[in-house]
Amino acid sequence: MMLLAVLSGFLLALAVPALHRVAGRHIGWVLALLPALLTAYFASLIPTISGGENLLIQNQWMPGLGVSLDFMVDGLSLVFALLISGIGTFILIYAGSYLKGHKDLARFYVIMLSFMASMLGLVLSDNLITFFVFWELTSITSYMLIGFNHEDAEARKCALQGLFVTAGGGLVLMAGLILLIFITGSYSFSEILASDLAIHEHGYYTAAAVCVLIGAFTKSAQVPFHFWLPNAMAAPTPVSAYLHSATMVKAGVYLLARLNSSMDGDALWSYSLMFFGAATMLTGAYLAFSSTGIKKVLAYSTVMALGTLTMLIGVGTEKAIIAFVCVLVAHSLYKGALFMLAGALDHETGTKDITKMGGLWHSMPRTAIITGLAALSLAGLPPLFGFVAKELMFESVLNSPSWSWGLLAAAVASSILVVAVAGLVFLKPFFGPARTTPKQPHDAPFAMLIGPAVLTLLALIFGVAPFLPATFVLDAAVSSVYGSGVQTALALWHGVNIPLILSGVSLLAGSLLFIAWQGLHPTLHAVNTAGSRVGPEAGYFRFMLGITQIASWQTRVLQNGVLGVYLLILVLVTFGLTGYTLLTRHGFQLDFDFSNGYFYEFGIALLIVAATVFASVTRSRLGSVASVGVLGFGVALIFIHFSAPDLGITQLLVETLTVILLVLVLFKLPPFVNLSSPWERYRDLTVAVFAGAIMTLIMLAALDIQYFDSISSYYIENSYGLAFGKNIVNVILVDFRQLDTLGEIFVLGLAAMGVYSMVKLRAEDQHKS
Amino acid sequence: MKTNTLILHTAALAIMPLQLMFSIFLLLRGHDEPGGGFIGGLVAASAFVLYAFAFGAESTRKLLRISPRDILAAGLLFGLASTIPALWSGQAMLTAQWWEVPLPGEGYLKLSTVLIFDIGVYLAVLGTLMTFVISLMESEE
Amino acid sequence: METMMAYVIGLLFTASIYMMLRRSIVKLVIGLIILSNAANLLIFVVAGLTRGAPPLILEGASEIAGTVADPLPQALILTAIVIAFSVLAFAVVLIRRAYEVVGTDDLDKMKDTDT
Amino acid sequence: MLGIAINIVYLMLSLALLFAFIRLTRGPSLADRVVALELIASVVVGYVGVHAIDTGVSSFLDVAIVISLTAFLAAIGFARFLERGGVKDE
Amino acid sequence: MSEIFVSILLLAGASFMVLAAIGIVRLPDLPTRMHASTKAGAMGAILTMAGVALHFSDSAVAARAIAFIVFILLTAPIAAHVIGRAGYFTGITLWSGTTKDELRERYDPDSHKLSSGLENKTGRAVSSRD
Amino acid sequence: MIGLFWNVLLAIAWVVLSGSVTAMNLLAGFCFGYIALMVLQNQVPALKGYSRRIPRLVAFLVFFLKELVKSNLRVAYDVATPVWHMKPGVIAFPLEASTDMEIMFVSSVISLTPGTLSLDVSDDRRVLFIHAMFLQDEEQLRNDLKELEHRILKVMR
Amino acid sequence: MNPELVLPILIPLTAGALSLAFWRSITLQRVLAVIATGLLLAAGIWLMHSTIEQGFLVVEMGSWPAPFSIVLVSDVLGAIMIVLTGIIGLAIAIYSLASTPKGHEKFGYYPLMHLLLAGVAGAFLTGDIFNLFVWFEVMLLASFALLTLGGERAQMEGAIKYVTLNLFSSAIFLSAVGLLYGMVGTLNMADIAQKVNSVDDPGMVTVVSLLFMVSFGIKAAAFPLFFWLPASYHTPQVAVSALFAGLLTKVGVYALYRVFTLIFTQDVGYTHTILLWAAALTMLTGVLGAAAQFEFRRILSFHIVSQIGYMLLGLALFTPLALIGGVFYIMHHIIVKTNLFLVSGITYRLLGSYELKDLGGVYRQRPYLALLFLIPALSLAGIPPLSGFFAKFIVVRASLEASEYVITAIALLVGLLTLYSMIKIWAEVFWKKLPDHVTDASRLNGEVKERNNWAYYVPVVGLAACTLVIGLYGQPIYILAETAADQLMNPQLYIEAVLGGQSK
Ligand code: NA
Ligand code: NA
Repeated sequence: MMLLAVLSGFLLALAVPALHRVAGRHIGWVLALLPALLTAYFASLIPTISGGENLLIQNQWMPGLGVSLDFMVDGLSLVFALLISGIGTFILIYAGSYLKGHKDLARFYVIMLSFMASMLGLVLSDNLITFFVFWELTSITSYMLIGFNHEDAEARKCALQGLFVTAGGGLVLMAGLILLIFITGSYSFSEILASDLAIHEHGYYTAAAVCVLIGAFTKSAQVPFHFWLPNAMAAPTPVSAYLHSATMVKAGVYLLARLNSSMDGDALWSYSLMFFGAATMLTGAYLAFSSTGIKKVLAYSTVMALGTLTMLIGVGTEKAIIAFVCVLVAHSLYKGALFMLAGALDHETGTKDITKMGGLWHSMPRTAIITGLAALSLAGLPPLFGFVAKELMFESVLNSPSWSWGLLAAAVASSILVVAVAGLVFLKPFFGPARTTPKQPHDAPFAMLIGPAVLTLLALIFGVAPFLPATFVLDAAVSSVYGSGVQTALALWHGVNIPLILSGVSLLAGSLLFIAWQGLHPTLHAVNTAGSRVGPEAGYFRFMLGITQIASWQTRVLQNGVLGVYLLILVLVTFGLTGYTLLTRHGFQLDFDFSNGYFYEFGIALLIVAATVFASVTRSRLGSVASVGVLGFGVALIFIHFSAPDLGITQLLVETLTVILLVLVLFKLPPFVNLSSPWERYRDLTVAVFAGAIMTLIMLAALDIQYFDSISSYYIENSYGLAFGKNIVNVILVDFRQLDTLGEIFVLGLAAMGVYSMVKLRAEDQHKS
Repeated sequence: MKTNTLILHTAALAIMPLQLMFSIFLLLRGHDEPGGGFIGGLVAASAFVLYAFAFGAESTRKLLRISPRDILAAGLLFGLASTIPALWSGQAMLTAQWWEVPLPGEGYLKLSTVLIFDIGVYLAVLGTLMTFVISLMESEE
Repeated sequence: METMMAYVIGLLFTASIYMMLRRSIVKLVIGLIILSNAANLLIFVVAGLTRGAPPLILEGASEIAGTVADPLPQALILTAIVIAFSVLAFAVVLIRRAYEVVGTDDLDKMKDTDT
Repeated sequence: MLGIAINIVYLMLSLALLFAFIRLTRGPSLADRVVALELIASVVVGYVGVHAIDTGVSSFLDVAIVISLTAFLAAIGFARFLERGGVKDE
Repeated sequence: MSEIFVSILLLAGASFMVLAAIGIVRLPDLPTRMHASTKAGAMGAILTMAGVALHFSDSAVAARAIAFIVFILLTAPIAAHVIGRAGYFTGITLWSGTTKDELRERYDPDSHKLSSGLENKTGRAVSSRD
Repeated sequence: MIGLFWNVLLAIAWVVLSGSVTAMNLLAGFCFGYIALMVLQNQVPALKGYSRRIPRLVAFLVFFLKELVKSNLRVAYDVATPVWHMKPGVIAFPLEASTDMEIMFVSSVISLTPGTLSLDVSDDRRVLFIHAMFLQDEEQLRNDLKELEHRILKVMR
Repeated sequence: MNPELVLPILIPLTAGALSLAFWRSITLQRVLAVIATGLLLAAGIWLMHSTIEQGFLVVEMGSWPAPFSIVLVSDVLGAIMIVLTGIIGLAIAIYSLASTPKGHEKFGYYPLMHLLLAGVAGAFLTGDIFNLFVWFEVMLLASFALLTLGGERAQMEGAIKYVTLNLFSSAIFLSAVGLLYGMVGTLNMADIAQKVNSVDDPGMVTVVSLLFMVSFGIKAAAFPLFFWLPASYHTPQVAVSALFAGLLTKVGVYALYRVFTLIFTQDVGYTHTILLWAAALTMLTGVLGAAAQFEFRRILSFHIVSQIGYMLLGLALFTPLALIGGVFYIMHHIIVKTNLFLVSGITYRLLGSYELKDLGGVYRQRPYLALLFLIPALSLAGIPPLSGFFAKFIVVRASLEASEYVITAIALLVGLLTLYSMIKIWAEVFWKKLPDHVTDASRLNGEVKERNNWAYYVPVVGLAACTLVIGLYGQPIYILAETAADQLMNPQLYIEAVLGGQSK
């Protein structure tokens, strides 16, 4: 059942092209049935999970590799599963309307459903490797969705950036997970969580932790990898709402939360999380405030929320984990809603630039109301769930075991900024003087409003009655992250305390900032433009450019098209390696004992030497060919002299035929000329002499070594008796080792075919026809 | 310059049969003395090369009657065919099979897959070299 | 004599590599021929040289009396010679076609397919 | 007696090879080189004959026969090259 | 006894080879070098083979030696003729001591016609190869 | 007729070469020779009877060997001595031989003899151009060549 | 007697000879091509079945006893390679029905293809080091001829480099065989292994082993010996490129696997460390080479080099897991790389170019083709759950296990850059709009009916299915790789199987 639940998205994706033909424009509603059903299914698990029980469902996949399709449902994964399927339901409905009539709607749904399934698999996987499989699948589907408008070069570029960062992080994560497997000896999250191994004392811990952190940070857009997320807004709005705010970007945070109770215990873990989390929070808040495109504003505020989540895991107290879960849920609700609303605005007005909107309250009242509520949650104002979450956040930061004041300052600062951002999102477009927009605005259709409405409503209900979600799942989620049972006891009103005062301060300062925004905006824009030249995104581009430059440099140097250089390298490597090995493993030994040769044998050797040298130095091409013929005669004489008549005959015949072939072919070729410079000739000569010297040394060494007698005595003894032949060489060729000869005649045949086609089949002839 | 001479033409006709005969001699005797299919094939090829040099590629084609490519194919198929009897009798590929064919009078003619194989080599070498030479010469013309 | 031949073969390798490194394709072919000769000789020499005792069972005899040269390397070299010849024939025709098609025998001018 | 003669013959043949090779290197015309090559083939035949006697293995004679039947083809090839006006670089 | 004959034959053969080799180095132009080398070379080979035949005194060996001699007698002059002819027609320079050249004057390099100089005389009809 | 001649010759050559004189072997040689000739059947010109030629052949061989040794020595002397005695030149030698085979044999034998080298035959096949090394006495040379030719033709006709 | 061990060589040889005999009848050759490669695949499966059942199959050629005969040996690795040869052969044969130009068919394309397969199969099955050389040459000459078939200028230029560098490799191989024979007096690999490993002072064995390493390294296109590959692989017609891409370099890799697990294990610390750095640099230079390319097949060619690095890494680490990874990688890569080349051929067919700048709009017009590209492309980049992911995962895991952190980092970086390259192709060929300067898109738009269209797609679909199966149903494949690695780690089993009672 669980397996089906996870994979159903993939299966449905396969059916989309057919369904699209049947369902037509209602496709969104039809497809949304699946996530709706899944939501119901996961909801049905709530009683079990909130009872403190974890579900473990096991399926085999590749047991040899330790890969299994095991799923684990605990509080954390259930919260995520509910968010994914729940928000997914509305996104699918919304997209049907938002992309109505789009030529690629079916393709959109294919990828979207695949993404949803991957995301479910990611949060539900118990197996580390399967988890990673789904993790990478979300990166790829995300890539496909960011680049959905693929004929737009900018969209392709942004998609690549997102993929490159997340997949790069993914690879590091893979190493981290493998190390984790080494440390724990287990492939299963549940086993790792259940064991009381002191992971942080293991030698691999640091490496594993760093790898996991990098993986999670890239996925969850933590500083300095945050830059890809705003660019991912090139995707259609439903994608931004779903992947890049509510679900996928939280995968990294999910992983951190998942592993927190096991990985914690070392300063590296918590300090990294706190530091990068806080930095991300602040950076996100500032950038959200200083942007103008409504989707960018929302994207940066997502960055801020992701930073907050990371920071809270890092703080790691019970309160902080409670705050973490609440921020997670609150953010998913309001940000999903706000993105869909932003899409509605864009859809209706034809622009994404908030400076070009104003006074839309009149033409889009329903949109305005929902946006207003969602913005309240964003700003962390009562009575919405965002308020509850923010208060908890302030409180846990205040009580942080370390860095409490620094974190608090960052939290308040970003809180102030986010209030202003909420103003930008809500007040700026809907109030103030009306402006002319590219399209005549009117309220968004029902399908586009139902999702935001429901999500905002949930935020409101959860705000007013926070004990509801808490008892159902949040407690369980907190427990799974914290590692032991926790009762959250959430409430909207805690009386006047420091967090409330801080909220008040934030509201006040944020409002002032919002008012000042108009004036500040040009300055901020200038600052950001200047900053982008040195920021991490600039680093990304420099990295990509660097790779291209190194690549083309390497290609210029190594793959330069000059055969001589290729061969030079080959020769140097061959003889450098073997020479070095000979020197170190055996030793050089020169031997000048020629006493066992006869003078005429030296005569033959001299002939070979002379022919070779002359063939190499002569400027006469045909002289060279004739000299090669002499070389052949010399070699044949060696064969004959040392008891190989068959070889002698063959060598002579082949030599004659080689000369004939050369003469036939040289007919068309130009005479020798010295093409290379003297320097090149000396260089080549040096290398060639080196190669020859090493070969000689190897031979001299090998001549002294005969570990075993040759197997030839068998052939000599049995040639006549068993194989009925007296010419043992021939018997070997046609009987003992006939397969060699069989191969050899096919080599001949191949050469014939090759020559025939080269001579007869000409490119020119083909182009004519 | 003036090409082709009467002397070369006539000599080619006289020498060529000697070469061909000697090539067959080398082929058949190769199992016991220097020679064999490869050397025999090369000598046979020399014979046709001589003819080609004297009379040109076109005439050599006519003399051969079948195309060098077909000689090559025949050689390869002969080589492969020599593997079949062993497979047929359930032995490992390339296991030599010997048959003694009784001749009228006394004596036996020894036939073997080894001989078939050597003939295959002979033909393959001949076919290959003739392909080289004839196609190259034709490309000059 | 093996020692002497080791030097000769070293020289053959030197010459062949030097020729193969030249830019003219004709020299390349000369280098290839020398290279195959070098490799064949190497096998022949390293396996040990035997004077005047070819691995033939003489007429009338049915076995070898005394030592003969090792027949196995001879068989290998024979195969290698044939293969080298085939390859060489191919290479020779290849360079001619390359010269015709590219219009130069300078290898340095044949680098369109890389870069 | 025969042993001495054989050694002398080896020496003479080596000399002949050397001289022939000198002509091959000097040229000046291609035809000169080819003539030298032909002579080297003949010397190899002589060498093979002496070697057959030296070792008592008559099978080496086949080498000589093969040379006699095929070595002249190289000369014919070169001549053909010249006749067809091949590029002269000598 | 036969050893002596064999030795003489071998030495004679080798002498022809050396003679040919000296000739090929010393003589001044292609045709004269060929007079020395081709024929003397072949002669040397023939004598050596005769020695071989004598040495083995075996009918099979003798037969092969004879075959060799026949083959060399057939092929050597052809090679000589072909090279000499090609060398001559591609314009090698003849030795300055060359006294006469009856071919040059009867060869028309444009039409590649080689006349006999006897065309206007009556004679037997030209028989053609059939 | 010529076919049969060559065929028998080839068969004998086969027997001689393979060194085993049996009827089977002769038959085999005949067959292989037949194959070899079959290949050539369109090219070989017809020749007439040959039985008379064996004694003439022997006579010719003796004469030829004598000439061979004589002229070889003459060339050897000139090569070995420092001063050139030679007087080379190209002469036109009118041919008596008329068929292809005759011309080929005549020119080959002339080429084989040191001191003379056949260069080419005129287009009308009536003159053989010979490079001679010793033209001191051209008439004597021409006479010697005539006799050589005559003896060859006697064997062949 | 196991005929299934002989058939993978005999079938393509016979098919090659018959195709040559049927030179004039292209129809007959086409039919024969499909039948023979189909039979080859069937024989491969039969062989795999028997090998798994019996452990090792050994046939002594000519019935002469080993080590005097040439033996054919099949272990699981060999059987795997034969099955892959069959799969690729069949795929290429079918694809060729559509893609091969008429002129090529008339000039021996099919016989050359069969004989290439025969050479490859022979190399995979032989248990004799010199016989390996012979099959290498069969394969090499077939590849020479296929590479030049067509006679285009680029083919000639590429072929000169390919031929020269491979001939150098062959000469080194031959010399190494000679030296080895001089020392141990045998050619049978099992016999060599047994003898070499009983030598007290194996210094010279190591020297010779390096000659083998260099020679096979050239064939395998390892750093810094790979230059011939990117210079030539993109020049012939695409079915040939695909055939080369799938099989040729893998023969070199296989040979390295064979000799450096069976024979040359006397100085692992030295030889395999050299392999390790060669592997790392191969991965890196290959992938960087690809990054600089903007031509479909050139990118793919450089990636062959890069992926060879992963396979070598498996061998170099020389642990059971690493060998599993290496074998897995080989299986995965052969299928995936062939498929990518086949897809490039289809896009070429549609738009007449391999240059990325001249391609575009394929996703819009042919979404299913895009999917067929994505499967192998993402698999190559190691994206789960495709075959390449598991391959990379095992190798990375093995290198981490061996504490080779730098190598691991390189392997991961290369994975990322591979993804970058595949995405580059995807974005340019599939996502990008058809460039304005492309005037003839009639095929892409489906206005022109294509000849034998199905023959283009059947192999691509089939190979993509293989990729999916290896990924999604990987357990049997993993077990195969595990068995193969297990056999490789225990050369004694091989030696006993070949030499029987004679082994010490
Ligand atoms: Na040795
Ligand atoms: Na003369």
